[in-house]
Amino acid sequence: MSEIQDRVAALLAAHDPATTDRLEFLRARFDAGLAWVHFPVGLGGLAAPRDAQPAVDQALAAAGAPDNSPRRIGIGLGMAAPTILAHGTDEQRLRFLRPLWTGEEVWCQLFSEPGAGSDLAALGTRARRDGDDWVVTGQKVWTSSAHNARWAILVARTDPDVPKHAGITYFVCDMTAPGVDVRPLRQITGEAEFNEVFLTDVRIPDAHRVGEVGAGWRIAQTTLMNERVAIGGRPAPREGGMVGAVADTWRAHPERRTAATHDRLLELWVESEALRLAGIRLRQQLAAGSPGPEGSAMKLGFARLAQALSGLEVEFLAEDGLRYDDWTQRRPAMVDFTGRDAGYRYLRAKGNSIEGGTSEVLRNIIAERVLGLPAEPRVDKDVPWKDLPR
Amino acid sequence: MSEIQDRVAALLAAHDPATTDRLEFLRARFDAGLAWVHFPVGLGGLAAPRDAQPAVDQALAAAGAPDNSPRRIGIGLGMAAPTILAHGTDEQRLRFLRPLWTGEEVWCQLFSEPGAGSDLAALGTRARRDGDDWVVTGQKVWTSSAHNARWAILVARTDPDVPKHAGITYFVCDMTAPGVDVRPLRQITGEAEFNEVFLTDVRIPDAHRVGEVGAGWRIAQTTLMNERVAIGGRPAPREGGMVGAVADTWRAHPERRTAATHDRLLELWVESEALRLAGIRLRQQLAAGSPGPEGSAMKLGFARLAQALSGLEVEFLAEDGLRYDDWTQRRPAMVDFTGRDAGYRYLRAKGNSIEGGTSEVLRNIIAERVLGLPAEPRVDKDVPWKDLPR
Amino acid sequence: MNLLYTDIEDDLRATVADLLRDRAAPATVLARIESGADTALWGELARMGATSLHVSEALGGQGAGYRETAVVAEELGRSVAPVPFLGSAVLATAVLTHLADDPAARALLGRLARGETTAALVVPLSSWEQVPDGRGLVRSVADAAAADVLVVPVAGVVHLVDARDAVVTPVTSLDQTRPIADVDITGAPTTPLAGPGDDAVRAALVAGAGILASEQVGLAQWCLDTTVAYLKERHQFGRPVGSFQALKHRVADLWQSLVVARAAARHAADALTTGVDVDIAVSVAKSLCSTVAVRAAEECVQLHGGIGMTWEHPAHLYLKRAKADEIALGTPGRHRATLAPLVDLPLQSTP
Amino acid sequence: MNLLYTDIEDDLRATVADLLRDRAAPATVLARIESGADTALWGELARMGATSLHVSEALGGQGAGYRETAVVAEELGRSVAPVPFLGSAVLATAVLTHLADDPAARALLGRLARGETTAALVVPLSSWEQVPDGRGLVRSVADAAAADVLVVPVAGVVHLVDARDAVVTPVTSLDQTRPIADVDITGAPTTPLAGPGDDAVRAALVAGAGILASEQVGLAQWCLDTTVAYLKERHQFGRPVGSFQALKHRVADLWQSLVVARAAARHAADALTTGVDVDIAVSVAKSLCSTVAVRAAEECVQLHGGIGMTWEHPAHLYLKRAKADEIALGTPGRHRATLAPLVDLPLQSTP
Repeated sequence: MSEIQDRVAALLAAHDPATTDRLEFLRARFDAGLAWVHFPVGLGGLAAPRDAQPAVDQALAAAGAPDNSPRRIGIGLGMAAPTILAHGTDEQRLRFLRPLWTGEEVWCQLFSEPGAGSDLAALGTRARRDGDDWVVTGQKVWTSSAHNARWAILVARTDPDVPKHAGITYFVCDMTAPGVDVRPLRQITGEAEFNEVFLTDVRIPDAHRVGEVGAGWRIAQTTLMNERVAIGGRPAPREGGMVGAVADTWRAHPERRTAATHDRLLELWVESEALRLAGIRLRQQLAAGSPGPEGSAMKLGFARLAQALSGLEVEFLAEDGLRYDDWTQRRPAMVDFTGRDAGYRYLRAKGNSIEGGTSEVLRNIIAERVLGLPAEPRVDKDVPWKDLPR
Repeated sequence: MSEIQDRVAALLAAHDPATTDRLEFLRARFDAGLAWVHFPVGLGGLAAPRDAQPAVDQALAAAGAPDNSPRRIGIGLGMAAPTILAHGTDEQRLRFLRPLWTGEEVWCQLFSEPGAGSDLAALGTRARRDGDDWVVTGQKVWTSSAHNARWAILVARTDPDVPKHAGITYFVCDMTAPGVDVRPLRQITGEAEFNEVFLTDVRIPDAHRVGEVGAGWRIAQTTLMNERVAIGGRPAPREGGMVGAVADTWRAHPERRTAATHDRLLELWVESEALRLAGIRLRQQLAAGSPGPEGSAMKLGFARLAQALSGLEVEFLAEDGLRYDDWTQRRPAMVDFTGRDAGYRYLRAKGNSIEGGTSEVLRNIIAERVLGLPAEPRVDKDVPWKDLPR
Repeated sequence: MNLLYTDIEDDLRATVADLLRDRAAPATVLARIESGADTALWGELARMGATSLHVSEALGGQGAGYRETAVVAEELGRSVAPVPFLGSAVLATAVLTHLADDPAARALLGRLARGETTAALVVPLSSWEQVPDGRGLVRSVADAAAADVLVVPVAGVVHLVDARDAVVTPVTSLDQTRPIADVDITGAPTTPLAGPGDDAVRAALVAGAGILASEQVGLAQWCLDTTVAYLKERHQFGRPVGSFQALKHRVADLWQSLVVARAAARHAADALTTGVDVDIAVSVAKSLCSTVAVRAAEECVQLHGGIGMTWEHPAHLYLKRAKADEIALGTPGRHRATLAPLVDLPLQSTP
Repeated sequence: MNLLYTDIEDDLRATVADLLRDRAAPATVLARIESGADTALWGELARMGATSLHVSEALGGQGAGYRETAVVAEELGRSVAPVPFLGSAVLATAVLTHLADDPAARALLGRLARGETTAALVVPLSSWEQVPDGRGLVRSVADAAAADVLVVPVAGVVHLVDARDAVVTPVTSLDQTRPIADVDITGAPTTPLAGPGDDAVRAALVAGAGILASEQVGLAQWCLDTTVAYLKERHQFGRPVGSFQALKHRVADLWQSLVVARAAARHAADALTTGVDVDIAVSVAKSLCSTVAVRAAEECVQLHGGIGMTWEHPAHLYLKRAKADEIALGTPGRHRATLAPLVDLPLQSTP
């Protein structure tokens, strides 16, 4: 630990945050192994325990050092990086991880398709080998940051003649390549927070394949596992998030209060507080080295409460609940679930039980993997992908 | 219609209710075709429309005539009779229907088994042919009135080598025959409202087989369809049933009221009133000759509301809700879901979503038969019964 | 009490449904969503008499009743067509029929019935029980932007105001298919109507709440039908998703709720027609149907998965309408509070 | 704030669980259900120190804390063992520790810790916030029939009464594994304890409610575990019923609720131990865990199908305990009402 502290001190001594260019500082931090200390030496880390990171972050922040805007590059940090580390080649790691971490290169994720949502393994985007390249054609959807992204992690079907899980390969796709067409996807809130991405004969060099041909499904699990942890694991202060917004609305409108809405609000307040405690307990478990499956409980509860609370808020506001702030189609850089008015909160919360794994899929996962209940009869396991009904 | 009125008048003239023995009157009524006017002539009916019955019942009741205690013999009237009429032989109809209707002979139903509840077709009670008889061995459960019954409708497996729906035969079983052992089945209320029936080498003459060998499943559908209609179709006045009991408790205890329980009670009151209206609407549809599938909606709603209301009542009663009237094992002749205290109502209501088809099975039926959603993949359709996992 | 649809009502439904299928299919509604009320469609509805069903023939209407009005509302709920039916044909018209002894009211009823003009009742759409006063700014008024004549309660008297003389400011509505506006009649010339204004407005709120229940039933039915159709067609894991039992049970529960809600809505429409048991019937129906419609719309969005979250799928129009309807003319909680004394379930005992 | 179980707590749990598995398996509890408290088992719990964990060593107890008491309560909830833990080891003991300056209280605490005697707090089990007065008939007192000493609040002062001097009338309890009785101390000799009696009783009610939350978690966990096991083993339609998705989703939701409830219960136990955030933590936990436990027990009965409705299956013992626990020491609604001012969410604004 004291070696890490020494490295922090050395970094700060060599690059005074007050006078160093932001990007220069971030690159130096990466090169000092202080980006993500649990990563290998030479790839921004020191092969140290993961829990040594918070002290580094705090020390650097206290010294006025810039951070890498982690929310802006969440997909890169949370999904692309662990996958490339685990399954990429040395060349890929060296090429991609540094600008990913510094934020010089933004990443997005080309996984979901109109016909492959919960059943991602059914995806139909085709990649055909052509010399040293792959030629990719298909349609992806629900891609956030696609319009800002330099790179994408992509899964595509390389063999339609084998069962669906077996014929998928994992790639890194250059979002500036010819044939990549990003179109905003407007949501029920009016915003276009996500995109559709149309891929037409996009050439990807085989050097940008991650893992073996046909191993894409297993590799994608690394990505998705990290996504679910990221979504479920946020800590929050009491009344953080949706419950705080709704409680404030209650406090601001004594004239609208009724006994019935009072008890419903308190019920949801209690559940929100308990979910917050469950999040703290989950982090304590992780810190104690015994991670549990409770992350999926957090995500289920978060979605349900966000929807119930915002629904109550709109109803509570009555004549004000009939109004909306703005239907203009915008492309927000970052999404704040509670940042606009009650109507927006209500509509946006509907997505919480869909994005990052629907609540229905989560319940299946809990039932089978946590509780050990038997799987349903499967009709799609041993059938070549091309013969599946769709 | 006026022919029916004439018959009523003639019956009353020939058998003055004031001076005629009850049973004698009921037999005469049956013979006059006024038992169930939609039944055939000679079998207690006049082959008249079903909706001519209420006027007969009212006219006879107004004249002081006895009725046949329909609730006491509900299984006979509601299930055995329509099945025997539809599928029995002439001899069976003549032998069974008259004493069934007059109540001289009580009927029970030997359908469910410990291993065959929702999946009734999986039943394992075996019937083997032996000369002119069948020899039946097995265990039935959830049999009401078994201890009073003279006869039972019974489904048993006559061929274990064919798929489960195909190997079942339908019988009339003499409950006084050797090998029939009726044991009370105590419920969570303390009462023993139902029975277990153990059948050990019980001999049933082939003449008491209903329908063809192997046709039992189809015939049982007649029985069960009538059961579900019977359970779902009761009319009720406003605040009839559980909601009335709970509303009365509310009125009796002003000191226990809180704003939160108030709104919950009103919510359930509203739902109960609407369910009552749906029942009226269903009856109006039936009367108009366009029966719908809404009976299953009634049963689902009835169970849910009975449970929610009685649960609220126990909670509302607080220190009184901690008490129970009596755990003594009794065998009530008739069940009154709302007849005892709040604790009893709460516990007994738990059965409402199980008896007569679980709420889960009802939802499957609604989804597939009403909404036309596709069936789940079946693993038990084409497998011989003896090879099914259990 | 007749809770069925009569043959006449079935015919009326078919006629209206045909028109709406042609002119206000969800994709059509979605395409013109920023354009306010569909005045051409509104004119057609008026010409077929669908906007004056519960107005007596003597007053220029169809001489039918609220039962028939409710059937039209159901179909309008099913299509979320952007027409000022609630504001003009239900709320304003109900006030005017109550005050029909006044010649100005009678004249306006005739013009409304002939489709020559459109009116709006100037109260917040969320109003229930209390009659708001129309002086000063009145916020969140339904269908005001489409109205030629404003019907405004002021100090117990209903006044007519030419919309051109008032300040009508459209606001961004959560429910994009029933636009609201803020209205200020300060300084505008007004025509007071003789008769008990507050009673008329209260009766209109009751009628409106009862008719909204039928709109909610139609809306919920669309959501159920559309969801069921999608579940049959959408495949995941090599199966139609509608073969997954958890989803089946959810739509079965929704269907069950809708069976019950329909009975309540029919009862409210019947009670409004006969005048028997009106207050209880309306508050039962409005509180129940509000909840069922919101749940149906929410389930519709969820069970469509990602596509239900997109602007291009019409589900959101129904979600927004359902949520606004829940607030309109009394939230479920306010209707339950109304019921409490009517059904002898008070919170406090009266001494 | 530590929401995990410490190693010491895990060891304690294992010891108690072993004993209960041997001596209070559900079938055992069911078989002796009409016999009142299991005094032999109760004696063993006392001998292992499980009944005086939160009593300081100076007062003869184990010098642990409410966190450990909560772990025992969880295991007792999991077994619904009929022992007077709540009445004696939690409620009466909490009152006495509050008044431990009084020599009679101290002496009684020592006897309780050594398992020589059993006490009960004479308040209705449903009590919350208000301290009831013990004069006259006190109804629905938990564990009173098993008590040698009654702890009775009278006019702000806590009195000790020999149970043989009082009229203790067992009544038929909904929860058959925690018998209640009506108590009347009229005319009995009493020993008043020095110190703030009402404060002591109020603190005991808070501690009791917080500990009950852990009992409810243990109870709900048994219901979930038992249901999951049954769903794996029971076959219908040629499949384990646990492979049907609708049932899977229901137990998944139950598991989710239990994850959240456990965090709340642990927080309440931790807060009772540290004295920080006690009132909010306890009311959050008791209101949430009550609801989760009742739902778990109801789902357990339903998902067992017919067998869950039979006396011979133990599910009903859990249903009855869960329902009684929901009422005990404040219903969820009363705890929410307690929370409202504490978290600045009042119904009326204070001027």
